[in-house]
Amino acid sequence: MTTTTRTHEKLTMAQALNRALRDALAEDESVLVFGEDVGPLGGVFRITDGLTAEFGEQRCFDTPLAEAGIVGTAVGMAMNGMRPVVEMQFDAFAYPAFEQVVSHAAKLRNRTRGAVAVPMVIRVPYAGGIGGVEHHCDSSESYYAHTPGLHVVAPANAADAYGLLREAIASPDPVIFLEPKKLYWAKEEVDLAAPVPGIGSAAVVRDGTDATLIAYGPSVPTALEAAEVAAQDGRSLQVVDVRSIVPFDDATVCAAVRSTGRAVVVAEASGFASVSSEIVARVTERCFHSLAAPIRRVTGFDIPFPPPKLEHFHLPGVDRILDAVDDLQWDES
Amino acid sequence: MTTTTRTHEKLTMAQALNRALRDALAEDESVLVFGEDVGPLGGVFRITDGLTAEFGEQRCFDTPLAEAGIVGTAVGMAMNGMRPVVEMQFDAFAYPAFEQVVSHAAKLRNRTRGAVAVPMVIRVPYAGGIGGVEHHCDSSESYYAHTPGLHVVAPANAADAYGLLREAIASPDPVIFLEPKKLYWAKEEVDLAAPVPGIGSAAVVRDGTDATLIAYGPSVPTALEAAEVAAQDGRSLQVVDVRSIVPFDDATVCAAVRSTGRAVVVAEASGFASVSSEIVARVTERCFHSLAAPIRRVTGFDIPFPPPKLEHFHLPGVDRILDAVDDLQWDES
Amino acid sequence: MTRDPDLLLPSDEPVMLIDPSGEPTGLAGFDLPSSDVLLRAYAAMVIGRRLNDQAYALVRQGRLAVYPSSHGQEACQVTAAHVLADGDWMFPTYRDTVAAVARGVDPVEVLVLLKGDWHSGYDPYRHRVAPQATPLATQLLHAVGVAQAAKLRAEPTVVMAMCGDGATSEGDFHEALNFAAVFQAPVVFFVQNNEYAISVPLARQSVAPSLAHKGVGYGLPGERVDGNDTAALLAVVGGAVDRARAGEGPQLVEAHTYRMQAHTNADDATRYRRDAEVAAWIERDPLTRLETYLRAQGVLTDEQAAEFAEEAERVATHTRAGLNQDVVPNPEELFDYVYAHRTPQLEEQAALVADELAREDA
Amino acid sequence: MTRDPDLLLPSDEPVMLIDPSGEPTGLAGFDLPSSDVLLRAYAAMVIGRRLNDQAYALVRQGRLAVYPSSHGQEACQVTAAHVLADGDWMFPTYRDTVAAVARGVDPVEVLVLLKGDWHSGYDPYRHRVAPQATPLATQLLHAVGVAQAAKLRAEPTVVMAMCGDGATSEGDFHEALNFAAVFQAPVVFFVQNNEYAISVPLARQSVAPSLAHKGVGYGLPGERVDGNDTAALLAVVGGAVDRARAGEGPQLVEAHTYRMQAHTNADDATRYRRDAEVAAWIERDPLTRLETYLRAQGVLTDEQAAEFAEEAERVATHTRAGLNQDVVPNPEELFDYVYAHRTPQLEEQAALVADELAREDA
Ligand SMILES: Cc1ncc(C[n+]2csc(CCOP(=O)(O)OP(=O)(O)O)c2C)c(N)n1
Ligand SMILES: Cc1ncc(C[n+]2csc(CCOP(=O)(O)OP(=O)(O)O)c2C)c(N)n1
Ligand SMILES: [Mg+2]
Ligand SMILES: [Mg+2]
Repeated sequence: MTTTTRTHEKLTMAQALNRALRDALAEDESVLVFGEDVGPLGGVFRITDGLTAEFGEQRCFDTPLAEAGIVGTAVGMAMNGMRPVVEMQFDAFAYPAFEQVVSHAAKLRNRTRGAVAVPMVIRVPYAGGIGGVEHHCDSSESYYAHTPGLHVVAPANAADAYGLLREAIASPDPVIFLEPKKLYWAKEEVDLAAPVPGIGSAAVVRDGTDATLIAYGPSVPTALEAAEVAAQDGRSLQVVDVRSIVPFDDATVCAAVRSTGRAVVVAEASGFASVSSEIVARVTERCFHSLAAPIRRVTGFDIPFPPPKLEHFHLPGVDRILDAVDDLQWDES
Repeated sequence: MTTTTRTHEKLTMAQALNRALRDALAEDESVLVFGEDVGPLGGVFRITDGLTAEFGEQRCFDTPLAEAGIVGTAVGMAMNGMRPVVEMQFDAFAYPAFEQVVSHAAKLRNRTRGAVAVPMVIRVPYAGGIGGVEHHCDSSESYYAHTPGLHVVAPANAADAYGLLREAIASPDPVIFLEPKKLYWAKEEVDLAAPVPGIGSAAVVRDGTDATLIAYGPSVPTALEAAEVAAQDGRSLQVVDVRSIVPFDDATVCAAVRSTGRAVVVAEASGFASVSSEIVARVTERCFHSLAAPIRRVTGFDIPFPPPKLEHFHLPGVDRILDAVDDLQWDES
Repeated sequence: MTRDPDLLLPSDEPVMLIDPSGEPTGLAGFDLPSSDVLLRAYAAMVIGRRLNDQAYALVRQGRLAVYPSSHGQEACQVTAAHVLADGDWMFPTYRDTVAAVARGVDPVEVLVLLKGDWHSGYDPYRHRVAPQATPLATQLLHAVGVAQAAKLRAEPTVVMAMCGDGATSEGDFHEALNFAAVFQAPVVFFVQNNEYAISVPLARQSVAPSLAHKGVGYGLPGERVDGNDTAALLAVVGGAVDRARAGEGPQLVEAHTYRMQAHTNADDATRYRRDAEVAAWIERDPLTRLETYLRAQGVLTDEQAAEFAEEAERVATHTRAGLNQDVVPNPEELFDYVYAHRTPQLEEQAALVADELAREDA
Repeated sequence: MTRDPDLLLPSDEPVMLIDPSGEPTGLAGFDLPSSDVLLRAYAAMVIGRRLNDQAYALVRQGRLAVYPSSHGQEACQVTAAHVLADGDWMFPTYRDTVAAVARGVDPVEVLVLLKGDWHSGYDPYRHRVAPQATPLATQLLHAVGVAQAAKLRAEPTVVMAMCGDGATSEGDFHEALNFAAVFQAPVVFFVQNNEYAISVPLARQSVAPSLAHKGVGYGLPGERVDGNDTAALLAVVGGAVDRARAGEGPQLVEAHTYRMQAHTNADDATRYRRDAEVAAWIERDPLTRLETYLRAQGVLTDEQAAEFAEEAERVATHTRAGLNQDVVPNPEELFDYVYAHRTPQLEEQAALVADELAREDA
């Protein structure tokens, strides 16, 4: 992951997202930001900090407390020339809007044979690792990824956060934008003028030859850490950041897996019927004869997200990833 | 699939379901049936036909038109000693209740460290094949299967429909009960006194030696038909009816796949991040070295459910299944 | 905007300007619409009735899968369209075919949904008519969004957001009314209370004094009107549109009407209501009422009535012809509208279908 | 059950029986609760206030992750508990710690949620207190279900369903009130309107004359009450409970109160409201008001006041001690409550964790 050094700044992911919103609001009159507490407060994570002050109440505003209402009115606004960017306060609080997301945002273009586009972004502070109480740490990407008509992206660093959010806002289609909460405050060099990673493109973020770790969002730093530890043990792990869950970048991911012949998928969400299942299934279908061992998954368990004191048992960690790598039938190969 | 001949009757799946509700209402005072139009009308598919007349308005009744309301009050009733069995009129009309299903029905037991059980059944007329207009033919099993805390079952014949519904109503946990709409009217011998298939058990419904078709719900008859056609071409296909999606019967399914070394998963739902992805992933993980070829999927495409005149292009059919079987690298083995 | 509950509560009885026998009631506070306006509405109602009955017949003939008829609700249907200006929007439900047609959409295009060729058959931007909504009450939020977007751009658009009595029980109804009220969005929520939600009578849906009494809880005026009295509908719903356009915010209007036929042809209404109930409503038929009034006023002549009937026949013929046309569906299209551009995955899947078709042809 | 709107609409002003200076208002139509009842409430409020402040301090000390305080809302909190009988149920939110404690739940068990040991720390059946709800308004439907189940079995249970002003905007609020009204379920919907939903003031949440005006739209009585006047609360909310128990159906009560502190310790209220606004509400403190009245009546003596303070200190000490106890969490439990019995998949996953732990120990 190299960043060029032209217009670089040191930003947290939260700041990068704020910057993306600000730049989009400044460049395009039709962009609107709304949701619960996104106005004067700037959102509970401060991602919309200062936007009402800078762009006025017409462009960034609080709504009544109702998620279906937020998504549903955003759909209507998108039908009528706007580009709404809405915030769901935490993952699980997006569920009341599920019908609006799945049956309308995702399907209106198809329903109208292409006549009605629904360009909108639904931002979801996402996943765990912050010691949040119940409902504040769900990983909901699989619900959305399974729903045709939605794009689903999850940045893992500040630069991608900026680029992908700009791209999501510019997209003619609805985008579920998953923001890994635990990465909000990590500071990094960001080149705001760098070419934006296209929605639909994965990135090889660490080279390696023995096995491939496939991760996205909050699991990417964990995977990188695991690769670092493995390197010390003399095992060379490649890390792929999926970045765009839908559309999925088969080419990059499969090329990576073919190059090593072994893979582990890492994700926080419960594994059953999930994005991680899909990655295992589709990569296996495509790379079967290049695989020395079945692809392993290191995911959250098939349990409700645990209480704060127990979340570290649930979340994929370095040790569990390395155990899975050890399990990739090295003797037989 | 053999049925013993003791107390058998010829019933459609719709009648078998009606019988299961009636028997449960008669045997257990705490069983309640409610939802939209389930009272005097007997439901739009007549599954609750005659129940209000037989058991009174206190036991089977219409509610206001609000799905979150139906599921949410059912959760409360289950907390307070009842066993509600509610109907969502069509798959996509369950989405407004998503939050209540996912954050409450599924999680209350866990939330209360086991103190509060939520025994309830959510019946969902399910999937396509009936020429229904938009929103009437979704396959939503992946959303529920991905959600810890729910059992998810889908019968493929009248006998299992009766047995599984009785079992679901008796279950101490919430059960999503998926009723394949297109099979409602298929008549079959049913032995009402036969042992009930346990939730969690798959069934080998056709023996075969060359490859295994893994299906559930509406896709089981299609898989059986494909096996029949293949037999005429001299290829022997085994068919497994998954029946219980959660919990999943790894033992039966994996034993079947190991016995043939090849498999195709068949499901109507869009394939991406779905139950079919999970089946491919978990069976591959467990049976990798028994597999002569990667497991194939024949699923609905990653598109919104099509309009009636186009649904046959979308739904897994015999030809597409046989194409996938042909693709299982027979030459190399 | 007012918060005075007295100004937000509906009148004690539904507003009626012409009674079921065709006599003006002389109710104070409302002007009778002009003869021109009423005559134009009547003509559209004659077409609407014919279209309802034609569509119903087309189901029996297997040309439509199903038809939720608005027979008996034509006064509401036509009013919803006629009170709007060109730049306004309409958000109809599956039952509001006649309303969409009265707004200018070709009935053949409207019926594409129920014919099964596609989920919606018309371009929503052409007549500013959203696709007919199937999931209940969900479209009301879209209507609020469309209205608010227009308001933010200072456009004079008003949005007619339609739903049935049953749909008022959904959470989305609540959220839509509240968002509209807080935003002061130019929306008219027009509830056709036809006494039933499929089999469920209004008494099982709500025990409120009336559905119009829901308005005050959001700080928007609720009014109720005789839904079979075209004059009262035009006055009340038209008034609500005017107020919304003038920047006075959203309003809720409940029209008391009746679903004369079963929910759809697939439904068996004898399971839940008695013929006598239906018969009583025949007395209140909206077409008869308006016709009697217009004839008494000397506004409607036999010649005109014959012209209207002919025009209705033309529409019915056109509809029949359109629906008898068998469209050969193109499966490639399944992949074209999911996103603005096909994803690589959709390209693969489309190729699979193309390959299957090529082999079938070969 | 009545459908007369006049009987369903709230009074013009919130009911107040004792004014902010501690004087009885003499408002007709309501009896002042007895001195005993008021004194008991006062004692619980003193405990509640102490507990609120103790919990707040425990966040600073890192023993609690976060605490949504009901400082300033203690009159509402205590009333919600004191008007209930043993067999009744309470459905509190995350902010209603003091209400749950006033009903008898051990504060240490209540605070388990915010300590992070588990999602809920008490057995809901013991005191008939549902787990504190986090997703807004969702618990109101559960409350209706519990009430309706009791009603079907002819049990005399009444359910206290609690939520905030912000939560009234959610669709589930609407569906719960409507289901309750149509079922005539014995539920009291008790809305603590504390003027804010995190940063969003009531004016952005609703433009209705009052939240109590929502009742009429469901056919249930709405009433509003000064939420810092314990006497009025006991009279109005208690009256609603009595009517529900007598089979007269559900009711909505809006209590006007104020969130004296930030939403939680994690919140910065200076971003959206001014100190002057907060200061004005100090004048209306519910404890001061009741204390002044009780002292003026000669009901509360200095000795009693000292006793109450001591009891509050005991509760605070007990809470501190409980929260200072470090519970060693057992990861095996993660797999035990997902279902009545572990699935084979959960057995595998639990085994994986057990194996990891065994290796760590080794
Ligand atoms: C969310 C949702 N739930 C259920 C349905 C199934 N359904 C279709 S029409 C209908 C009744 C609607 O009644 P009402 O709102 O009064 O409209 P009407 O049909 O009388 O015009 C129902 C339950 C649906 N379309 N959407
Ligand atoms: C469905 C849902 N959406 C969003 C949230 C996040 N949230 C927690 S508290 C809160 C404000 C609630 O305000 P109100 O109902 O007035 O209660 P109060 O906190 O003032 O007691 C919000 C938005 C949530 N808990 N649930
Ligand atoms: Mg109706
Ligand atoms: Mg509040």
